[in-house]
Amino acid sequence: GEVRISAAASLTDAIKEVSALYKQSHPQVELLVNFAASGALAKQIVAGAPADIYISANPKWMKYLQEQGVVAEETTKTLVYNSLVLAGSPNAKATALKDVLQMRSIAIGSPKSVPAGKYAEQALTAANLYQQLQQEKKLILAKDVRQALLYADRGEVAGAFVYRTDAMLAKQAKILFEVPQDLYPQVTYPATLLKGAEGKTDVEGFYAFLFSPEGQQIFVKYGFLLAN
Amino acid sequence: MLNLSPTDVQAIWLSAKVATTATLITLPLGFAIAWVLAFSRIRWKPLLDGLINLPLVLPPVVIGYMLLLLLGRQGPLGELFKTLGIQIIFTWKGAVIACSVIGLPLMVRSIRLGMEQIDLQLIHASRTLGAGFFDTLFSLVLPLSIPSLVTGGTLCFARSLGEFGATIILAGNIPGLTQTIPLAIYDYTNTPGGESGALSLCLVSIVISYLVLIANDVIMRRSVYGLRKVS
Amino acid sequence: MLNLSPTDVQAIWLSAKVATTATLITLPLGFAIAWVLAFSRIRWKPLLDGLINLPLVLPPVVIGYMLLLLLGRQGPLGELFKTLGIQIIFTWKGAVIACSVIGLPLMVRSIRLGMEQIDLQLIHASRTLGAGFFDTLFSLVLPLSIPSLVTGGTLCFARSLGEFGATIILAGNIPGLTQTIPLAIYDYTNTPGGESGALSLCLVSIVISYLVLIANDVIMRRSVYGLRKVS
Amino acid sequence: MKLEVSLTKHLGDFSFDTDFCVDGERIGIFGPSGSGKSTLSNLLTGFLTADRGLIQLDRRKLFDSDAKINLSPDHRRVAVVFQHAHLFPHLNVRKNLLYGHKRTPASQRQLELADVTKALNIDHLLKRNVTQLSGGEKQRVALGRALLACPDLLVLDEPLSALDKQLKEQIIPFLRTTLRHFAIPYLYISHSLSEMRLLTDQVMQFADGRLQQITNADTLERERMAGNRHGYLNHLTLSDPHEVDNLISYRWGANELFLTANERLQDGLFGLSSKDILLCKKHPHAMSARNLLTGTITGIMPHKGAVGVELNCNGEILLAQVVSQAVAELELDIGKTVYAAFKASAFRRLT
Amino acid sequence: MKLEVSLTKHLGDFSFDTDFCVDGERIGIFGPSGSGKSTLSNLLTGFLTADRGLIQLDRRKLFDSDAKINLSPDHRRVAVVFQHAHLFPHLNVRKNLLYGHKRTPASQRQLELADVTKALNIDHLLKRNVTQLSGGEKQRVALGRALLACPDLLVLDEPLSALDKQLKEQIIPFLRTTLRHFAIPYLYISHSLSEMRLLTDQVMQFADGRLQQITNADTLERERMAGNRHGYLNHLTLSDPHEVDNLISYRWGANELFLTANERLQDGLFGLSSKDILLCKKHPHAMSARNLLTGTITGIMPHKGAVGVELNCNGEILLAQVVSQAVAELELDIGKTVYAAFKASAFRRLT
Ligand SMILES: Nc1ncnc2c1ncn2[C@@H]1O[C@H](COP(=O)(O)OP(=O)(O)OP(=O)(O)O)[C@@H](O)[C@H]1O
Ligand SMILES: Nc1ncnc2c1ncn2[C@@H]1O[C@H](COP(=O)(O)OP(=O)(O)OP(=O)(O)O)[C@@H](O)[C@H]1O
Ligand code: MOO
Ligand SMILES: [Mg+2]
Ligand SMILES: [Mg+2]
Repeated sequence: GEVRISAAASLTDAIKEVSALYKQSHPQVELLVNFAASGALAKQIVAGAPADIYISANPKWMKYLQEQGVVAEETTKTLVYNSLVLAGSPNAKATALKDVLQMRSIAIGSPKSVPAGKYAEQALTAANLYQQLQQEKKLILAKDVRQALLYADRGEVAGAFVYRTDAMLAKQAKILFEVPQDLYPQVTYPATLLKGAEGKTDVEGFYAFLFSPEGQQIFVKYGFLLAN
Repeated sequence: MLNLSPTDVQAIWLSAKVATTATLITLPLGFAIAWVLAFSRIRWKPLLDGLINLPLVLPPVVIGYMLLLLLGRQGPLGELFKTLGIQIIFTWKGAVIACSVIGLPLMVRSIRLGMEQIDLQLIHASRTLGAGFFDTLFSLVLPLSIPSLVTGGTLCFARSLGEFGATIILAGNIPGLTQTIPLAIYDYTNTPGGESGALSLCLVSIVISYLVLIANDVIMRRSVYGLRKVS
Repeated sequence: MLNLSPTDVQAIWLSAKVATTATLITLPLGFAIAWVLAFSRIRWKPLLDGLINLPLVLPPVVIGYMLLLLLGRQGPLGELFKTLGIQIIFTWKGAVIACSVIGLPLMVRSIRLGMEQIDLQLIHASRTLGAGFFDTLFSLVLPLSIPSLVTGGTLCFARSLGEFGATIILAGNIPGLTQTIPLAIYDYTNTPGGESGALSLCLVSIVISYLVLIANDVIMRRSVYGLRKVS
Repeated sequence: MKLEVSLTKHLGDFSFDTDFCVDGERIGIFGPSGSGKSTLSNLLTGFLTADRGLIQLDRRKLFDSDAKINLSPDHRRVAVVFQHAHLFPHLNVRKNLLYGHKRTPASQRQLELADVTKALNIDHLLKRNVTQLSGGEKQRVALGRALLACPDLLVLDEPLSALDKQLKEQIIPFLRTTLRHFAIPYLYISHSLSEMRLLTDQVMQFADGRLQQITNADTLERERMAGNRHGYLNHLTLSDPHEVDNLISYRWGANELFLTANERLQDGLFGLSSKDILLCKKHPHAMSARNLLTGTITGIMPHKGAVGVELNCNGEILLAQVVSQAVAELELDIGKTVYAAFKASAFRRLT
Repeated sequence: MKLEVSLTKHLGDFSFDTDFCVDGERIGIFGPSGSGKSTLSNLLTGFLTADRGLIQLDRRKLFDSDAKINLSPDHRRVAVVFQHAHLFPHLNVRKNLLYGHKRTPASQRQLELADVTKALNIDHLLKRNVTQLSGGEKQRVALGRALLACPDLLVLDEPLSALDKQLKEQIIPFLRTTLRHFAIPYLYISHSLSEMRLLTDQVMQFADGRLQQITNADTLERERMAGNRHGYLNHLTLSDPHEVDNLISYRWGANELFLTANERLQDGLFGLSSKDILLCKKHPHAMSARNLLTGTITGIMPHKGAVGVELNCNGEILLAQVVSQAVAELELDIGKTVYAAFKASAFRRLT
């Protein structure tokens, strides 16, 4: 039968590969994957868009769906983790968080709407750097992580706070350093079955495969961290 | 040079289908609305005019959300469609609706610009010859509006080919099912080394729209009834 | 009912400024291009026509990306501007450029539709009276094109108010600096519970565009030179 | 046809306020520019709605503000031919002609396409695009289009005023015979008295939105004789043509007249200007004028500088026009006999 | 003005191939529809570019395919007045008039606005919107606009053909005097011989894109005398008017003529149709015709059914027209004396 997955856009490649792998062993299952921003996916689901599995890039939208009562809560669990890094030109000398003060400009996701931006804001605030960066007008806000990365990759900014998984996609930019995990909440990707999907064998089969070692390995390949 | 995966090819067909359907839907609708705006004397004309323009003024994503609310499970139209057994969200029909709504203001404004140049005496003549209101509309105003319908159709088709924001919300981004060219391009830009795929799809878009432009010019040349007589 | 934060107010002013500037830039540009497409006999006309239509056909994000490649630090035009000391990316000028490029095809097509109805004999008359090429363009073709310039301007302004995809890439989304209404709305919609802020900004957009529509109608009525004489 | 109109309409500064009842098939509306002729036409067809009043055509009420009756233009069965033909540019001639016809219930269709195209001599144009027609052809097609809708009333609003003189002269006889032939009652709006004389029996004279008088075109033209460059145009119905040498001989009542031979051999109505008639007191013997009639003076009518002399020539009436000195010099007086001379080339065929 | 043209131009099926050199200020272009008159006009103004050839206006080369000279329309100093006025709809009358004037170097401005508006009698229209003008007013403004550009050559491409007869007759004298007055050389394109006779000295006759002959309008009209409904129009220059009773007496060379009094007391050119002249063998005594001249026959010219009789009346030439029977009956022959009678009302003022 059909399995409908709504997944955050940052999982595009990993999920595509997992699906392809799963299809080899389960050719009768049709996997329909819908990639968009986590918030857009959540609103679609609330509006009645057909979906069996929802994977969000942050817990905020998962919580929203739970409040709306469309989630089979007992199936909700963390699929993978991610971490925040600073990506920039390979020649840049930045090795620690405080070095950003020396950089020309820094791109982050808009903290209001982009989770990665929010985490970056939290980390920089914790390190007492955020205010200064803002005063010096060095922060460039992007609509999503990919855009922040694009700026760093094209050299429009000296560095961008992005997820590790995104940074691995860059052509020119390299990961300069990882942001210490104690400065910001862990980046989690919660997954869940939606109400009405429980009990469908094909859905549960694929959901389980996501958490299987074979599945998890693919996520690792794309830079995600495992929920040990 | 073209580097198209099977889902890309599906996206191309889907985009062509969606843009064509959206154009075919908005043509009669745009014609009717333009007619009201150009000729009728109803009082709430400015209101209608403003309403039609909304999808142009608001960001496409917002239009997408509005449509989602309207057509969703709890939306007034959503319930209607559900009782009819029609599924809109996450189907290509959703993409058609999104593109139609976004393309409508362009359609209406073009048709209206043309319609406002039709000689009122021709309409008078038609009425005195026994043609009723709707009869005149279809047998006279419609054929004389062909040049502006073509312009409107071209604009709407082209805009539909490029529409992203409203489509992704209403139809979703499901490869092979609702993924149109712009959504596929979006996916490529989220993939390492996706540039060549994105570029190929852009080229296909350009070629399709170019064909439409040529058709536009051909129809245009045939249907401007002696408006421009070269000395 | 309106629920506007200080950055929202800044976004509103910025949007108005960007849309106005973009319209003022595309008016002469669109006029010139429409003129070439309507009257000249250059060979690469279809090519130009296709090129102008690109921003309509391709997803705005792609256009934004292309503009970034062109105007960015490493882009050919970017370097030029840098030597001139002009910063485009991440400033409101970037938003203006994005909106201008996106609005241009709408502008050109409207103006052209109007221009193609100008009687060639009028142009002949003007030339024989000693008016040169450009003189005729400005003293005759321009004033006779006013209705279509107004239509084109309205479309371009409205589209600029709603433009999101290209603007956000070229100008960034910096509150108080480059955040236009659509970008502010985007921020709101990506926050659970941001609906009321988004709604307020939508309403403001609608009001602004409505004022422009009314201005459109007023100018229109004054400048259709006896084309429609009511019996 | 009986048409009863009693209407008030304000248009900006202009006020139209008229009350009449006419009974006839060929009615003229005459008046200066801006006198409200087209306003009347628009009120009749329904493109203007009067402020107050009534329009009744035979037994049908088209408009009645008291009874809140206001038929829409397509239900009035009043067709119009405008100054400019206003043909539908997207249809060919044939389709233009049939536009109204197709929309007329079969029971009311009194004419068929072939009748009309034959009468209007537009058979050969049927497949043409309307942009390829000359002005006169266009106007003929517009007339045919209106006729084929078989209206109860046809309004002709200066249908010829955009045509040049030559075309007008070609088309008027045409109009006259076709309109007669098809027996559709009409209102003919025009500035031109000569058109009126050929095409109408009664004339309503308008000025400033008000009806001045109901009269006929002949009377109006006599009154204007002196001012008219061509004088008063006698209308002569001539018959039994046959060639005599290079000329054509026609019967005019009991008289024989000679016309130059660049004429069809056909009965018809001919014009002879009062200014082209020379009066002689005595028989003038050898003279180049081919026509010499003896007439008894039945009327002497001074009009400004000129004097109209009405003659009875063997029972037919002829109006000649001379300068006032000539009246004295020729001792013209009622009851006297004079010789009226006019050239074979002085005639103009009107139909 | 000397105009040398030698051009070849292919337009679809039509080929224009002409070679001429004319010297004069008032030149007519005459020919049937489709003969290439407007094509010539467009080649002269520069809206069509010839395939090959040369245009030389006085000492300026406007076009020379060999020397690769092709002046743009705004540098040719050739202005046009079209059939439809083509006034600029967004400008008022005054601004329309000044459009070309403003663009003419001060050194070449031979006329000022006031001269032209006075001559064309459009002073009172200056502030009008052009949509508020009548057809004749429009055409006068178009003419004024072209004159004020002070061109080296003015091309009038059927400037009157869209006007009705009455307006034409009003405007032609106007055109004649203004064009004379301003001394701007012109090419007058028309189908109408009577316009040609009044407005041109030489006429180039075109057919099928080729020049047939260079002649003059008078000769052409004589040739067409019989076919023309009004016959041949004698042009009489009359002077020294004074009132006599109700008539006006004019001098025509050594003769005195009487005209009806609805005329201005002013010298001018008058038309008298050959058909309005009656010839009598003997003196006809009391007769209503006010003019009776004695003439010697100097020519007898048969044209189809009619015969032209040229008379010398005290040194002035008059062409009468009679039917062929009359020639025999009146025994007309060269050298004989006859009486020519015509009415005081037979005259038409041309200027
Ligand atoms: N919509 C209008 N608003 C104001 N005045 C109007 C309107 N329509 C017509 N008029 C005026 O009404 C008067 C009568 O116009 P109408 O067209 O009936 O005249 P007409 O007799 O047909 O003249 P013509 O012979 O020139 O066609 C004119 O003075 C005109 O200016
Ligand atoms: N662009 C063109 N392509 C092909 N044929 C053309 C073109 N322009 C004109 N012609 C043809 O050239 C011929 C001459 O046209 P032109 O306008 O010079 O005639 P004209 O003498 O001015 O006639 P009229 O008296 O009707 O104005 C016509 O047969 C016309 O159809
Ligand atoms: O402006 Mo959009 O939301 O990228 O179609
Ligand atoms: Mg009228
Ligand atoms: Mg011509």
